[in-house]
Order: sequence, then C-alpha cells, then structure tokens
Amino acid sequence: MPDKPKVAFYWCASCGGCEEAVVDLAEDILKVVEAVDIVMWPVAMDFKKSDVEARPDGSIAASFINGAVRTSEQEEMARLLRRKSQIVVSFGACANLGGIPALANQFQKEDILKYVYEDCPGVQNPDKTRPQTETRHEGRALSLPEFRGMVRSLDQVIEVEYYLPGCPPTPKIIMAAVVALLTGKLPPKGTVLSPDVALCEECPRKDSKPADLALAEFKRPHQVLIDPEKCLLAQSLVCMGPATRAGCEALCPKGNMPCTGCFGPTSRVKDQGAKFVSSVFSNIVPKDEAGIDAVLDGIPDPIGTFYRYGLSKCLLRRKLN
Amino acid sequence: MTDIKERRNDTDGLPRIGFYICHCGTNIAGMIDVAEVREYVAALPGVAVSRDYKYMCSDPGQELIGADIKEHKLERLVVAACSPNLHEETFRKAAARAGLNPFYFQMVNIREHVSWVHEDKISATEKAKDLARAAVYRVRFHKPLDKQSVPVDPNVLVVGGGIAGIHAALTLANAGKKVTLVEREATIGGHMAMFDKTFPTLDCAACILTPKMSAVKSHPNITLWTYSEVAKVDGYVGNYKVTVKRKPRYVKEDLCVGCMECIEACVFKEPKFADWFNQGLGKRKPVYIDFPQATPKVVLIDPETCIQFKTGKCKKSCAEVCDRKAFDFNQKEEFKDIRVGAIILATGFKVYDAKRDPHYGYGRYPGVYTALEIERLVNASGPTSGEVVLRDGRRPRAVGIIHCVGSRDEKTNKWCSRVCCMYSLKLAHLIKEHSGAEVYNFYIDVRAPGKAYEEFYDKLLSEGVHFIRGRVAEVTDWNMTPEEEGRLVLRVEDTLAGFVRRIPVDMVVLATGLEPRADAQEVRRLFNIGCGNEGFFQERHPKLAPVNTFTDGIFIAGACQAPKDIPDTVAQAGAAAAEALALIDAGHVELEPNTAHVVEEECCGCKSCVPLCPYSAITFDEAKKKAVINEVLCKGCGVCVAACPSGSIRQNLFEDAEIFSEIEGVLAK
Amino acid sequence: MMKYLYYPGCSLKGTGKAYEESLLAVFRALDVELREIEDWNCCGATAYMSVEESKSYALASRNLAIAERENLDVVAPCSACYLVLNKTQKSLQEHPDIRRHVTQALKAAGLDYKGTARVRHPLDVLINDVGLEEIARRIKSPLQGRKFAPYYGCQIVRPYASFDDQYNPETMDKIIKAAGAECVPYPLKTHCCGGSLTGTLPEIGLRLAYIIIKEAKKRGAEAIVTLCPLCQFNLDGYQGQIAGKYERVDLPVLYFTQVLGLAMGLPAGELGLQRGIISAAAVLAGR
Amino acid sequence: MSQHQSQKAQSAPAGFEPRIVAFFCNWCTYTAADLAGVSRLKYAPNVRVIRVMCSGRVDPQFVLDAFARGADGVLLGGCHPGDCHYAEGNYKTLRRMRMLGRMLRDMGVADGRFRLEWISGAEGDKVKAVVNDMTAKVRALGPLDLPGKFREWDQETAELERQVHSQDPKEVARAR
Repeated sequence: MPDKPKVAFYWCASCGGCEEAVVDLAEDILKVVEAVDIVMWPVAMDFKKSDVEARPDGSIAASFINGAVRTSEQEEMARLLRRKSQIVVSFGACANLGGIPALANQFQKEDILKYVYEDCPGVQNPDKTRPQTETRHEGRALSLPEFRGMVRSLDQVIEVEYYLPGCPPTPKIIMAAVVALLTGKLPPKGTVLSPDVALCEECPRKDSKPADLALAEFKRPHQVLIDPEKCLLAQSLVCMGPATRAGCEALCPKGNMPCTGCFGPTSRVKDQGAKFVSSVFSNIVPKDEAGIDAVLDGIPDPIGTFYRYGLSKCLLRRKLN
Repeated sequence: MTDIKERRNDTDGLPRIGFYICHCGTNIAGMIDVAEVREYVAALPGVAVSRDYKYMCSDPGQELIGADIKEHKLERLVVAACSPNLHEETFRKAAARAGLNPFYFQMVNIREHVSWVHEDKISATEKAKDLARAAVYRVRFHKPLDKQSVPVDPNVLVVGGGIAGIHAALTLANAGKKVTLVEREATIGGHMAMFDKTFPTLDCAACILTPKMSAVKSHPNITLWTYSEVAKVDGYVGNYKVTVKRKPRYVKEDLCVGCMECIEACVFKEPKFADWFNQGLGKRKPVYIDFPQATPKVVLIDPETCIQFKTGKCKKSCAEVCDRKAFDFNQKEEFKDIRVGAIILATGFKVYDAKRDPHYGYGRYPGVYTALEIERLVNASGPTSGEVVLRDGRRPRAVGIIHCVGSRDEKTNKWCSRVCCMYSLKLAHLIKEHSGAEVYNFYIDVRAPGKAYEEFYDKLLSEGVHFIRGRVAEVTDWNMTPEEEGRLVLRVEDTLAGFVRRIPVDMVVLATGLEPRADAQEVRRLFNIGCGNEGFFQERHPKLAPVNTFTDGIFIAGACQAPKDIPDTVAQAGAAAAEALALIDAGHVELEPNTAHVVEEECCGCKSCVPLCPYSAITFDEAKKKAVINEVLCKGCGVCVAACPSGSIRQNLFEDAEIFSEIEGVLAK
Repeated sequence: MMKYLYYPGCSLKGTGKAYEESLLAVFRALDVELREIEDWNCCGATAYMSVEESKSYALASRNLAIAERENLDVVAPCSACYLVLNKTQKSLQEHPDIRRHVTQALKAAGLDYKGTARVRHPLDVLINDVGLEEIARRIKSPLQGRKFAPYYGCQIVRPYASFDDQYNPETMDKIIKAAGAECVPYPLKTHCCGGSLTGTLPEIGLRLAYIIIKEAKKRGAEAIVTLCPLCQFNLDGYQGQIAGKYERVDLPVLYFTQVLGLAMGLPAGELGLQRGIISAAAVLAGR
Repeated sequence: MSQHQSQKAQSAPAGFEPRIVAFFCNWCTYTAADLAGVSRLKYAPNVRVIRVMCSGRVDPQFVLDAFARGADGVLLGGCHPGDCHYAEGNYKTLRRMRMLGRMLRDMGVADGRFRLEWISGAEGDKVKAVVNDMTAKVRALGPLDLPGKFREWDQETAELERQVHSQDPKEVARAR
C-alpha cells in the first residue's frame, strides 16, 4: 500500500479560528485523517520543527498555513514548510491578506513596542525593559524571535500555490479544497479556492438592493436597528459584499451583520479597499466638497473599515511613516 | 533605424511591436533627441522595429509603417508624434490598410505634451522615452476591435423657430429630409420678427422673413410644432428619441383658420394685457395672436387672463363666434415622441435685462427704453404704428442711445454682443427719420466689421447723428439748467473732448446686449452639449467645427452659440443643415469602440454600476440578475468600469490591464 | 434680547454725537443691546489708508481682534469705519502677506486675529435682524406728511454693497417710510457730498454739497436724512458758505436714527436734535 | 516657517526631480494640455500624462498603483463641475477621490502628492500653472520612492531566506 500523502498544518500570526475551522469539518475530518498522514499540526499533535526538518524537501504533499507573518519564527517555519512541501495553501484571511494583525501596519514597530511595553494602561515597567532576541541567563542563552517591522501576508514571504479565503474559511470550501487536492483536480497555480464573483451573488438580501443607492450618510451597525431582510448598504451600513469574493454564502449578512470583506477581492481587483471606495462613493448624494465631506465623516476609520483584513495587500502595503 | 527582430522568439514571445518616432520637421526633433528615443525603444521587450522619420503623417511615413507591418509581421504599432486628437485616426487607418487591426495601435503625444512645452532637451528626451515606454507596455494588451456601424435615421429635429431654425429647417426640407421644427412660443419668427428694419441695408425685416415663415408652414417636409418644448432626449448620433411637450393653446390648431373674429368677439372690449411681442408697449386680449403674420396663424388663449379659466363663468363669446368650432377649453398638454438622426439647436438668445444697470434708470424713468422696445415703436405694425413718441405721447426732441449696456462690462457681461453698434446706428437713423429728433450715440468704440457696415456708419455721420465717445455714468432727472428742466440728463465723460458733459434728452435708448437664454444650462444638459464660461453653447472647435458640438449628431446655429447678426446666423444655420445632411446621407455612423461591457459570469448583480450611467446604458436583467450594458447607448466614459467593485466591467481600449501596464511603463526605469 | 458690539469710531464721539445719542436711544428702545468695544482705537479711516496701508490694516484689525473675543457681530455706524473694517477683513482674507504682517503686529499686543467677527451697519441690523415689522410695531407717533430726501453717500455702497443695492440703495428709504414719512424721489442718493474737498478744494466741495441740498429742497424735502457722520457734517456745516456763494438753502440734515427715534416717540433731547447747525425746529414743529 | 522649509529641503536629495503621473480626461484637461502645447506655454517636464476618456474612469487603484510603482505625485484632471462631457462623471470622481484623499493621508502620503484639478479645454494656462505648482511642491516634499521602500522593508526577511534555503537536509538528518 502506497504511503498516504503527507499533510502539514501550521499557524502564524492568527487567532486560532482557522484551526477551529479545520475541527469544524466535524465528521468529515475523519475522512481527511483517513486519507492523509498529518506530519505537523502544532495545535493538535506533537511534532517538532526538527521532525519537519528531517523530512526530504518536497516530501509533504500539502501544507496548510494560516496566519499573517509578523515574526522571524513565523517566517522561518513558513520557509521551512515551503521547502518541504509540493503545495502550500495559504489558509484564511490573515495568511492571504494580512488579516486583522495587518491593521498594525498603520503603526511603526517602535510605536507598537513602546505602547505595549511602556504606555499601555496597566503596564508597570519603570525600567522600560523590552524583550530581547538574545538573553543570557545563568550561563544559558535564551532566544526570542525577532518582531518584524510590518505584518506580511504569507505570499509576501514565500511562494504559495493556492489560497483558501475567509476569517475563517468555511468547512465547505475547506472540504472542497481537500477533495480537489486528493483527487488531483487542481486549478491553475495562484487560484483562490472560492467562486470568483462578488458576495452579492449569494446574498439573500440581494433582491432588496435598490438600483440607485444614493447614500446621504453612513452609519455603523450599533447606530441602527438593522432590518434583517433589506440590503445592508441600503440601510447606510458599510457592507463590503460587492467588493468581496463569494464563497461564505453570506454568513454575516445572514447573521444580520454587514460583510467586512474577509474573503478578499475577486481576481480582477488588486486593491479591495480602493475598489470598494470607487464603487460606493461614486454614487453618494452630495456634489459639493463640504457635503461630500459630511458624508465621509460617517466613516471615522476608513483604513480600518476598507482594509479590515487586507492592509498587507493594499497597494501601498503599510502606513509610510 | 535599428535592430530589426525577425521572428517572434526574438521578441521573447511577446507580440511584435513596431515603434515610429516623428521629427515633425523640427517641431519635435528640435527639442527631443529622436535617435536616442529610437535606440532606447528598440531595446525594450517586444519591440521588433524602431524607426524615426521626418513626417510620420505624410504618405511616405504611412507607407513606411504599412511596409513594415507586412514585411516584419508587426502585431502592434506605436507612433510617437503629435496629439492623438490630430492623427490617431490617420495611423489607425495606415495600420488597417496594411492588414493590422487599427486598434492594435497606441499613439504617444510628444509634441503638444513634450517638445512644445519644454525647454530642456535632456529632460524632454527622458520624458519622451517614458511616454514611449508606457505605450510599448500598454499596446501589448490591446485587443482587436471593430467599429460598430449603425444606421442613421434620416429625419431631423430643429429646435428654435427664429431665423436660424427657419433657415436650417427649410434647407433640410428642400434637400428632401423630413424636419420637425419645435418652437417654444406660439409663433415662429423669433427676435427677427420683432425688428423693423435690418442693418445696413435697411430692408424691412418682415418683408424678408415672413415669406420664409410661410414657406415653413406650407412645406410638405416640415412638421411645425409651435408652443412646444423638447422635454427629453435619449439615444445617440443617428438615432435620437425625442419627447416633445405640446402646450395647450385651447384652440385646435387644425381647425383654426386665423380669421381672428374670436378676438373681436372676446368679452373684453379693449385689449388690456401687456403683450409679449410688443415688449409690453402694446396690449392684447386673453384670446390673441402675437402679430398679424404669426405662423401658424392660429389664435391661443392665455389662461392667466381669460375669465373662463379664472372664474369658469364667461359666456365664451369667442367660442360662440367660431364657426369652425376650434375652441377646446379642456385641451391638455401632450407629449409626442419622435425619432431623428440629427438635431440642430437654434435656441437663440436673451436680451440683457436693463434693470441690472440701475444707474441707467430703466424701469424708473418712463423715458428710458430698451432697443427692442424701440424696434417695436418704429415698426409700422407696432403699438404706435411707427410713431416715435414717449409713453405720454410727446414726441422726443432729443434721444440718447447708450451703447454696450450689458456688454463689455466687467460687472455684468464681458463679451461684445456684436450687433448693438450696428442696430444702434440703424435705430439712430430710424428715430431721426421718424421723429426728426437730435440723436446722440454714446459709445466705447463703434464696431462695424461687416459688408457695407462701415459705410453705413459713415452715412449716419453725414446724417448729423451725434457720436460721443464715453461710457455714460448715469441717466438722471436732477437738473442744473432751465434747458434740463423736466428732461432726462445723461452724465458722461466725453473722452474725445476731455471733459464731463451733461446731455439733456427726452428719450434714452439702452443698446442692451445679447445673453445666453435663461435656461441654456438646462437645455445643454438635456442635449448633453457644453456651454462656454459665459453660457453660450460650446462649439466643437472655434474655427474648424463651429456648428458641431462635442456630442455627435447635435449641431448648433445662431445666437445660442454666440451673439451674431442675421447674415452670420443664416450662414451658420446653412452650415448646420449641411453638417446634418452629411451625417444623414452617409446612411450610417461608425461608433467608437471604446464602449464598456459587463462580463456576465463575473457579475454578481450588485447594481452598483446601474445608477452611474448618465445615458441609462446599463440596465439590470431581472431574470439573470446581472447588469447589462447596451453598447450602442454607451458613450465610453468608463465611470462604471472604475466603479465595478468586483472588476467585472471592461472598457475597450481602456481595460484595467491596459491602464495598469501604462502606469507601469511610464514609471519603469 | 439681541446683542451687538458697538464700534463708535471718532466721529460718533465728536461731530457725530447726535448720531450716537439717537442710535443708542433707538436701539435701547428696540431692546437691542449695543455694548461698546473696550479700548477701541481709530479705524485708520481713509486718510491713513492712503498714506500707509499696512499700518492702517494693523490698526483696524486690532479693533476686530478685540471684538472677536466675544462671539458677537460688530455694529459700526460711521460709514468710514464700516468701510475700513470691512475692507480690512476682506484684505486679510485674500492676501496672506497682509495677514502675516498684521498677525505679527497684533502678536506684539498679545492679540490674535481670526476673522470671525462680522462688521454690520445699523441699517443692516434694523432691516435684517430687527425687521421692518417689528419696527412698525414700535412706531408711536408716525411722521405723517413729512417729506425727506434719503441720502446715503458713497462709502456704504462703494466698493462693497453688502446689504443694499449699489446704485439705488433703499434700506434707509424703508426706515423712513416705516416712520410714517415720505421719501422724495431722489436720484442723488449716492452722489458725492463733497467729502474732504470742502476743506481742500472748497470750490468743488461746496458745489457738490450745494447740488445735493438744492435738489433735495427742490423736490420738496423738509430735511435730508443721512447715515454718515461725515456727510451730515459736510451738508449741515457748510450751508453758511453755500449761502454766500450760491443761495440760501437752510435745509436740516438729520440722521435716520433721529427720524426713527422721533417716530418711536422718543424725546427730541435724547435724540440730539438740538445739535444740528441748521435747526431742526421746522421738522419738530407740531409735534 | 523657514526652519520647516529647510527641513523639507534637507529631506530632498540635491537634484531630485519628482515624477508625477497624471490622468487627464480626453475632453477637457487633455485638450487643455494640447492647447498649452499649441500655445507654446513652457512648464516643468515632470508630469507624464495618461489619457482617459473621463476622469471618472480613474480607479483609485490607479492612483495607488502609480505611487507603488514609483510616482512621487499623482495628478487628476477633469472637466469643471457641471461641464463634464459625460454629464456627471467628474462628480463621481470628486466623491471617490475625496475619500481616497483621506485614506492617503491616513496612510502617510503627504497631502500635496495627490491632487485633483478641474481644467477646461480652454485653460491651457491652468495646465501650466498646476503642473508647475505641483512639481515645485512635490519637489519640496522630496522623493516618495515606494519601490525603494518596499525593497528596504523586505531586507529584514532576506537574511532568513538565505539561512533556511542553505540548510542541507542530509545534515539535518544526521544531526538527529
């Protein structure tokens, strides 16, 4: 009996939700486990880095790596798995786009460290001690990974074959990806494994979207009693659905919350935030600068709103200074 | 020339590009090192041929391109020369003649945008290289396109029934085209119908105009809709759909024969209401006709003054006396749709409101008149039967004509209205002739640039009309001498004599200028054409396309484009008619292929694009739940393309890939 | 209660005392508070402006900077002050270099100019804030049958005409009519009163003043009503010399606030009516 | 003020000439630039014009992409409000670009680097004025050089890349 394909899971800068998503496969996970040999899965199984290092290059059929890349350790593991794997699947919004961690790209590394180790309320650090990458203690050397200057998506560090979008990816698209991998029915390299069309396609509220939105204001979800049937944009809420790839079956709109864009853009769009702005703001009501500005004031944090998951993939990549 | 690459693998599998840089004599070569650009581009990926030539647009230049396309199997063409607005079409055709799709072409503007505007050869050459590189990067992504050919509807709409509209309509109708002439007022004739004589020949305006008016009425090819306005315009060149609103006259146009017995029979025994046509100097009844030669000669009722409309309790003697039973007090406004291939706008001008210059006392002193009022006063069929008398019946001993009221004035209108000098001379002559009064012209300078115009000015000088060069400070009634008592005084600096004068007169005529119509902005939006800063309709090119607009198939004629006199107006109307004929007789138009289209399988049906299209070219297919662009209606602005949040709309010639590669190219170093 | 800051300028404390008295009395009676700006200084007026423009701006803007501390409109009754203060604001807004210069100058005095205060004329306030209806309600003894020539002078409409027509202003006509009097048709409303020419080139100055007065009289006016302390002084003060050179005219020249005050039933003494050189007795007769 | 300026001047290397990418609408601003040429007006050679039919075709992505590829400034030119050849395209531009302007500010792109101007086909002189003014201002701001920044940022990962790739698997196995 030939060896079962080897599969690795790894997490970088992530919340763990992607790991949950794998577990959420429920009974299906058993089918997966049956079909493959898992050779790395820090969250669930006891393998060491050295175990992976010991494997021949390219001997792992597929590595599923979630999370953004912030530290040298994450970089190192990503590179190692890349070396050992035939296919790397970038798993989830953080790996694909930088995700929530990438919002930190609005700040300089020094500002972040200063805040976390000095200025943050509740921090007691009169000596202004900072973690060091190398510490000697009682004659022994301890090392910590390097905190990088910015958060990167996985493909900004290593080459990636496929992307599974979502925060986290839904069991359905994970299973579809696994099946495709196992059966070898693989799309071209670089494909995002989810329909290449925007979310409105699958949104149950689609029919209630008026042809002419003509928004005169924007509101945040806590400011409105959200109508559970009606298009969320039509309720003056920023719903990123039109600029976001489908595949989640409109989970958030179904849960009465606007889409925040975790599936990223379609393949035709380079910059999800810019494209959304181009779309929705073209058609707001005012024509004069003061009137336009008043509408824009309804969105106090444009970067955090339009690049909630995608700041690493913004064409500018990060705040410049 | 350098570096001809013979096979596609010489160009790394990229489409084979031919690059040509034009010297344009020394226009380009004097500021840009064309040889350096040629060498630089030759080394760019994909470039198979790179040449320079003295005049690319010349026949040998075009033949050079054609020969290269065939011989070196070029798949793309880039020409660096002048503005694409000049020669893009030339090179597209050159490509097509050699068998290359004309849209596999990109033009680089290194003359208007580089050599003519820069002074440093090194940086100009660098800029030319950057722009050339951008075109080379871009052209790889070009796709073969076809121009769509659509048939042209042979009918024409003429808007405005003044002399411009009348002349254009007759010209087209005489050429066998069906014309609909829409006029807002109850009669055609426009301002010209109000004039008494025309300068400089002094022939009677009515005598030369009314035959043309009746020709319009009787012409089998002309449908005349007066008391009507265009309400809506859809469509595109060759295929416009126009909705016309026909206002109710309360008299059936096809039944009324214009006997005017109803006017006689009206319960108002005397005319009581200020009439528009006589500038309020005359009176009319609620049932009226603008003037005896009104065309069509059909009466109408003004519901604002008619007792039947105001109280519902009139004995309606007008209707009783009508044996044609033409009266219909329940008439409603009607909307009619017509289809036309071309539209001529001849909507005319508005006379400057003299009240905007309060120091001239119009509206305050009864002795102050506008020029148009005087036209009616000197007219034999006007309110005084041609007598030049003041409102109180007195005959003026002296008359002052103030030029440039609402023209050449920083505070009101900066432009010269072009006709006021000449009509002031004409009115001076007529007033003197009709009343024997002393006539003073107060002018900035007399502008008489037309055939026999200066001679007319000379004639007036010899007739003893006074000319005082100076801008009148005020018209007032405070006086200092017994001679001034009870009269109007014009205070003016006589800039030739060099002192301030007070000239007492009995009548003041304000030579009011010409302005855009009050609704010019709405009208231009209705027809999607432009207005200049002053508000007159914008021609496509001030010299080479004076009756065309930026919207194909819509032409302009007469004073709606700028102030002009009758001869120029008629000439322009003829030109507009000829342009419309050229369009119609071609039978079809080719539409630029830069339209947008929705890729159906990529569209999520979010409708974001639908409201953005000003031409309603985007509709939502409710069955498929997808947006659809009617490429015939699409004018190719690309707003929807930029706005499609999932990138599912493409614009020919301006695809994302093409523009991104141009950005990349212009910045790659 | 409506509140305004009051910038009197030099005239209203001197030759134009009657203007101040009547203005304050009328506004008080209309329940409009006028609070005099603390420590105000010369507006710079036209004279300074023509000698040394930048210092003149600094001078005027000091008043504005002080006024800005309170969030109130500034009422400037004197036409010269009104014009200079408005001109200063406009210039500071449009010319950054002047603004810079002024900011520097004010800084030395611990002041800062922001450009927030609006400079208003009392006519503007009466017509647009108080309103003619309210004024009509306050009229106790209308000046029935009285005829006046409304005379505005130049500075209130030139070069800016912010609340009235430039060629044919009418706000004061409306006040006079509200007071129950009649306005004679008067085409010289904004003609020159002679201004400072009465002092420098008396021949021209006197002639201009004479024309204004003579025409008013000819049209049946019992008095000229004006709003400018300089015009009032010129027209009122030189009638003796006019009599010597042309003819006796003897026409009282009143402030519109005096006329309005009379109609509102305020005592003549409170309105400074005794202060005119040409007696207003004829106007007061029968009251 | 002068201190501020000298700081700016220090940040700009000597001889720095900004590269500005412009998107001009065909009907107004591009025509105006043609007119400037025909009129032989002289202006700074720092702007590279990309022609679009309407300023409304300009996707905010184009602006970001131009910066990302090395533009020091991006200029947008369209018809004056109310004069758009396509009726209202320029209003759509104005709305989306005002939002983009806020985002650029938040991302640390200095205000003067992105500019939207209404220039009619008759305003060749305005093309000259705007190009000269923007060139001077961007020159004072110094280079943006995002491609250089991207390279600089990625240097921190380069060392590790070499390390991981140099690991010989056989040696790794032996070590175990």
